[in-house]
Amino acid sequence: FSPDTEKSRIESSQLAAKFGPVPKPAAGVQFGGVMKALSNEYWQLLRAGYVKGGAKYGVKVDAQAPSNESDQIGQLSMMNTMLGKGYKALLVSPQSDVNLLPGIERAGKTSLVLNVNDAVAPTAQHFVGNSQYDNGVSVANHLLKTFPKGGQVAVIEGQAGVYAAKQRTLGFKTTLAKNAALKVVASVPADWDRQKAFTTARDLLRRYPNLTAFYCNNDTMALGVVEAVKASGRLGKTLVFGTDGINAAYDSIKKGELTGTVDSFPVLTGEVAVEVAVRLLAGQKLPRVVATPQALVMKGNLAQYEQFKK
Amino acid sequence: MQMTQPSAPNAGRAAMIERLREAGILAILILGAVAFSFTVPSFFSVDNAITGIGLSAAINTIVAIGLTYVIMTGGIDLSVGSTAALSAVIGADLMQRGLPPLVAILAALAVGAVAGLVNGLLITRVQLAPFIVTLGTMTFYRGLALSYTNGQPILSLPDSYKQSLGGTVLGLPIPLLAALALVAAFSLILKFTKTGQYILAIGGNAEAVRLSGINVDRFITLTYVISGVLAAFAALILIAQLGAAEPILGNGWELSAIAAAVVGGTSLSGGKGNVVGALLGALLLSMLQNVLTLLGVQAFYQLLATGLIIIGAMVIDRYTRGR
Amino acid sequence: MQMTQPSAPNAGRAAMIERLREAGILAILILGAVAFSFTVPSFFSVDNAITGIGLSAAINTIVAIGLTYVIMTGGIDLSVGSTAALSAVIGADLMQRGLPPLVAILAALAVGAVAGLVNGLLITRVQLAPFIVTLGTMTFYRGLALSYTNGQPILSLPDSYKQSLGGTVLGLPIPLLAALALVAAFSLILKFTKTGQYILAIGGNAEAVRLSGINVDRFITLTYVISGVLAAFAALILIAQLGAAEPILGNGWELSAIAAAVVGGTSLSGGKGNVVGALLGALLLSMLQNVLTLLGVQAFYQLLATGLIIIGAMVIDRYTRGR
Amino acid sequence: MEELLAAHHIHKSFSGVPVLRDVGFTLRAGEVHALLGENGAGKSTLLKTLFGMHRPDSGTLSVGGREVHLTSPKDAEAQGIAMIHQELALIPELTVAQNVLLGNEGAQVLNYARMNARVTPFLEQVGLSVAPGTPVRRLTIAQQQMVEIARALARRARIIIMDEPTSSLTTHEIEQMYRVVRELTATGVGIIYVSHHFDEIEELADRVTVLRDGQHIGTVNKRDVTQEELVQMMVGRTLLAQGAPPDRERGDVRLAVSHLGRPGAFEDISLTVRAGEVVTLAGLIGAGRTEVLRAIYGADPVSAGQIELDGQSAPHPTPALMMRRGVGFIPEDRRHHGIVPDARVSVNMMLTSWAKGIASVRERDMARLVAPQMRQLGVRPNTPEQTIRRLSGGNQQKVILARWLAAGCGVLLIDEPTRGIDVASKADIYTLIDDLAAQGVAILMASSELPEVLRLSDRILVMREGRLAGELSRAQASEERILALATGANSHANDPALSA
Ligand SMILES: Nc1ncnc2c1ncn2[C@@H]1O[C@H](COP(=O)(O)OP(=O)(O)OP(=O)(O)O)[C@@H](O)[C@H]1O
Ligand SMILES: Nc1ncnc2c1ncn2[C@@H]1O[C@H](COP(=O)(O)OP(=O)(O)OP(=O)(O)O)[C@@H](O)[C@H]1O
Ligand SMILES: [Mg+2]
Ligand SMILES: [Mg+2]
Repeated sequence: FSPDTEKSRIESSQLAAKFGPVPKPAAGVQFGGVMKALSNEYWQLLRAGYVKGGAKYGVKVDAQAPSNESDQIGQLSMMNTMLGKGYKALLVSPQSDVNLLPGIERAGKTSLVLNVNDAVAPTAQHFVGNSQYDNGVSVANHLLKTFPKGGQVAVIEGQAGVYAAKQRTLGFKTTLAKNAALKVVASVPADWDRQKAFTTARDLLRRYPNLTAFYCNNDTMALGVVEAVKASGRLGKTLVFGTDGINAAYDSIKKGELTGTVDSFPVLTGEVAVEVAVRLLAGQKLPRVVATPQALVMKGNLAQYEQFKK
Repeated sequence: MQMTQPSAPNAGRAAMIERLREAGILAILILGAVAFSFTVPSFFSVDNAITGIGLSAAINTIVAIGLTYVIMTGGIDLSVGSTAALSAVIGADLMQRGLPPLVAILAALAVGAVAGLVNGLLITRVQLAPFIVTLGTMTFYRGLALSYTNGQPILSLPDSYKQSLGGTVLGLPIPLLAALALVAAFSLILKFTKTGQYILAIGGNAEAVRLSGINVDRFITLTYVISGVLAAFAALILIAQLGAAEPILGNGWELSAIAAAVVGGTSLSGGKGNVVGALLGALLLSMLQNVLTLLGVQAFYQLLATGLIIIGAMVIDRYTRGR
Repeated sequence: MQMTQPSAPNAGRAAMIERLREAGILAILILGAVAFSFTVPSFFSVDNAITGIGLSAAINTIVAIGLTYVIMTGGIDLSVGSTAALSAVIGADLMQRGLPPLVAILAALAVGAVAGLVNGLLITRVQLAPFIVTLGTMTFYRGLALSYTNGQPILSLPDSYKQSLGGTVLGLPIPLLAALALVAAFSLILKFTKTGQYILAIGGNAEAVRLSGINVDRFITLTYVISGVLAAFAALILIAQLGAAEPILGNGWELSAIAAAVVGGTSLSGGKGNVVGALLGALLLSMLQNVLTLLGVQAFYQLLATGLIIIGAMVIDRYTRGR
Repeated sequence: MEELLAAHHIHKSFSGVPVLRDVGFTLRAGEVHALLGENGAGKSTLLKTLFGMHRPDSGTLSVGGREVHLTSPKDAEAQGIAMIHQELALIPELTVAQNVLLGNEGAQVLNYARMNARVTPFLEQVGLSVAPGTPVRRLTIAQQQMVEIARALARRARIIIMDEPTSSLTTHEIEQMYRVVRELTATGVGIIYVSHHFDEIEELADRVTVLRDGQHIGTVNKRDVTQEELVQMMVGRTLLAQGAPPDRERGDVRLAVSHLGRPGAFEDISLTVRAGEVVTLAGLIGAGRTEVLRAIYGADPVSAGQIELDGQSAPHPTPALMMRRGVGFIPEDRRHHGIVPDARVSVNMMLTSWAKGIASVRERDMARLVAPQMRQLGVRPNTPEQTIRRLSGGNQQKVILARWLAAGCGVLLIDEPTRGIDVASKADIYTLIDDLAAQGVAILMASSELPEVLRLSDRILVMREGRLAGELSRAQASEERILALATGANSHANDPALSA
């Protein structure tokens, strides 16, 4: 199962048109959110979206997160524990493709499970989120358009082996390959870490002083790379793209430092996830994948997207 | 000689104090459980005990047993998580290629044994510091696991396998039973075999043991092999639950296992070890996590609470044992 | 007296071997650097040496100095990364509220000192194992940092601050100079002050030091305070470079710093420490990372290579020192 | 005479077991007050109480007539008390000078040149000729013991407690010690002196206090008593006088070592030991005896030479291999090489028997082997379940001996067999060694105690500066001849027996 290629798929913006207004849930219904972590702003925004959506549609959402991003058994235990609390629906964002599978199976009997974003549990019956693969594609397309004559590009990857890192990088590289003159000269991991991204980018800038652009698997790393670009005096000459669309990325774009970020609108995603769960509980037959929007946000189009930020 | 002192009470008392040390954590565990079952809704249920606490405690216990053995000799094994991942993906791959689960299980355990053997030989033969050896292999084995699978998870393990290690016996989940059985076995080995006694003694004074004519290197190596095999076994249990194996599995296992061992009374300077303590430590840590989730404590505050409770438990333990 | 053996030549030889130990890593460093400068494009440039290897090595060195002190007493400090994060966010927050950078710096260092003091007191007064105490505070301080900032990074530090700690003097970046100065200072303290001598002695035989009428607990506590302050200082340097302080900063610092210290010849069982070695160890690890990045080695193979090279370097070091 | 220190009605028990019962003790200025008693009688415990390391359960201490409450060694030092501990308490990584001055360095910033200069007179006073800048880890145990003494001197204490200061010194250093002690007492320092050697008591002591089983048996002026009377007070019975070794039947060569060497330690060592024979390595501190024994046992590598057991060569020996081939080894440094401190007495005793496969970990086997050994050697307290750390020094030594007695061996290497062992037990151990030899065990031992060497040896090999300086048969041997060979004093001319 891959949401990026799934046939049974609908854009979230089409939900109202196809299925009508959101039905009213019974009073006192509670949803549980099993987050990936809370130490990245992205997940905090998603959580804000849950709460906002909950208020909007009349359900209470408790979202919890394990204390770090790679505590897979911890997240599973957390989900198992939450299963005992009688939530009508669980909105889960697995840390890896497989770590929540037993939880999802157990939940199947009692409550609805939505896989929200990022890693994809193959057994998930419902998926809400954007295409990780497309995240990479949109930056690559922008580069193809902007630099038809070619150039050198570096990718700063997330932690080795993690779904989002793999898909974003793959989408980016596959798309960029359309123009052989645009070469990926380096693709190295920085483990989602700002400090590592900074150090790595400095190294790369020295090796490739005329680097055209960096594509980073998330915004935290992108902001570290921006500092490295600044320190090398190449601000404006070497472009930096991030992924996620966190507030700090918007600020940096406004300041003219970060070139762009692929915003996947976490707050909106959270709202949509709640909406989808409410609809499903009311018996509506939605497609398996509800795709949430994403967009490459840059200085030029920033104003138009900023409204989704809260 | 008529001069000998009445010694029985002395030795008896020391043994009692020793038992109190285990009892201290046990008491904390039981008190905690009782307190929580009154205050935390749905804490006290068989289901919560088994699924909420059991699985993570079982896996952590199994890894912690191996680390207890290693730590007793004065060593450390940081590579358990990577060893687990490597064994898991190789085992899963073999199953996917159609080998019978039993063969795959044995192969995975063998991978764990070899990984441990490499650690052990580097430590005893080349005489490198355990910390640095296992830090290196932690990275190396992870790299092996990732390149073996090209970073992809291995999905859809055979049902027969999932039922074998992931099933239940008499209503009790196999992981839990396996953990208990291993605790019992390794506890007994420690107490009632020469190997166990040597391992303990080596941690106390390796030179004295060597000069007693014992091949110290062999026993030290053995502890790393045990640690590797148990990490592999824990991984096999986990992937039977998950129905899939991935190369990033096992991240951070070393820290939780060391924590369980140390909370359970194993001294990092060697010479003192307690397998039952490792179980109690793992249970305590899992229970803590479970309660914080049930209470809906937010991630940041969970961190605060976890830190406080780990230290708090150790302080209580310290004072129940007395000065 | 003609009756005891002339010991001078003996002592001389041993001292030479001692120096060889440092020289071993130095040799590996130099050989590696020469080899890489022929094979890795742009490796051999002043700029690469200073900014590429320098910054990460500088930060790791500073943290590793503190850990060297702690480890010498036979302890361990896992909380350095969290302490760094906590000091960084508090310092950054104060600057954002308009306090002058100097005040914020002092406040951040004070936070580091208090964090270390808490570790030290729990270890010496309550007599808990250093590993468990700092494992607990590692979690706790991280929770504090996250809840203090509600998980958000603190951006846009004042330029004056960024230039102060992030700038250069005579073309050399301040982080590097600071690291070198600290290495020199803490090396000298170790060799030429009573405090340093006691710290070394405590690791060798704490009981004997206590019998000499020295307040052992005070010096052990001091090492944790030093470790906390240095972690805070490293964090201040880092955020000046990054222009932002985030509560998740410093993740994994403890491992890299311990690795640097151990590679540099500090023994985890205490009593032996080498601050210059910590610098060399940090340089070696950074050079390794730098080369792998410059070569564009793929993620999985980076892991393989890192593991291999760490162990390889230690093996070479082992054999240059001889049996 | 001025009373420096007085202890009245001291009671002390560990975990409910009384170790000191109503003990009184006084020390006068300028006297050497010897403390005598069997292993485990409570001597060290009393001294530790006087030094603030233990707090008495009841009883009072006064220093210079004023009552004091010592809560730590620091308090004791402030009262002018210094102690030389039974188990050496030096810091291996620090230099001799740093160890001597530890805690009394003066200013925060260390001035090595000044420190070295400051300690030089004390090193000279104890006759230690190592450079003050040498790390202590590089000294032999005997040298370390001299450093401990120098340390007490450097504190300029009025009261010096010496707990078996000579247990690993050779005759020569002991002479040195006597001189130091006399110089100190002449300046009014009071010295409490524990030793199991009556010749030392004879030489130094003014008064003697005897402890037995934690009780104060009596304090006497040495002039007024004989050695026999003291032994009677100590053990409650008289002992047989020490004699010469019995006539022994020698069998085939069991151990043959040829041209063994390791640069810097020893060179060209060749020797043989026959079944039923006791051969002793004698020599001064640092002559290399310990190193030779360790090398034969495979504990340290050698760079030249061969070892044969029963005519079969033993290439690349390791302790495990040698143990399996029937070689036993009792180390000199029991704290670092002998005991596993936190393990039980029974485990410490059984380690080798287990490895040999002659015993299991079952209680039955333990009971079969451990209890009789403890009884035979008189280990006290007679509790196999006790952790060995809590035993007195002499009793720990007995357990290490018992380890090899229980396991049995054809060749036994013993480094300082009776270090720290009381007179009564010493006699028992000599008898034991006689018995072993009678059973056909080949024994190679190193000893610094000349009477012991003479009492036990069939042949004596004297080492000097890492080489064999000569061999003495039992008939030739005398203290003077051994010393002459050991020091290289040129006495060949008038004593033909001393040619190598
Ligand atoms: N910390 C302790 N805990 C329990 N028992 C102890 C402790 N220290 C000493 N003992 C016991 O106290 C008794 C006296 O020991 P002490 O060391 O004072 O003997 P000693 O007279 O110095 O003997 P030796 O001549 O062998 O050194 C022994 O039975 C010993 O086992
Ligand atoms: N750890 C060490 N490092 C360096 N040299 C050492 C060490 N131990 C001993 N030596 C040296 O080896 C030589 C032989 O020492 P050894 O201990 O074998 O002497 P010994 O005859 O047994 O004397 P002792 O009575 O002190 O045991 C001496 O010159 C000594 O300085
Ligand atoms: Mg004693
Ligand atoms: Mg010797």
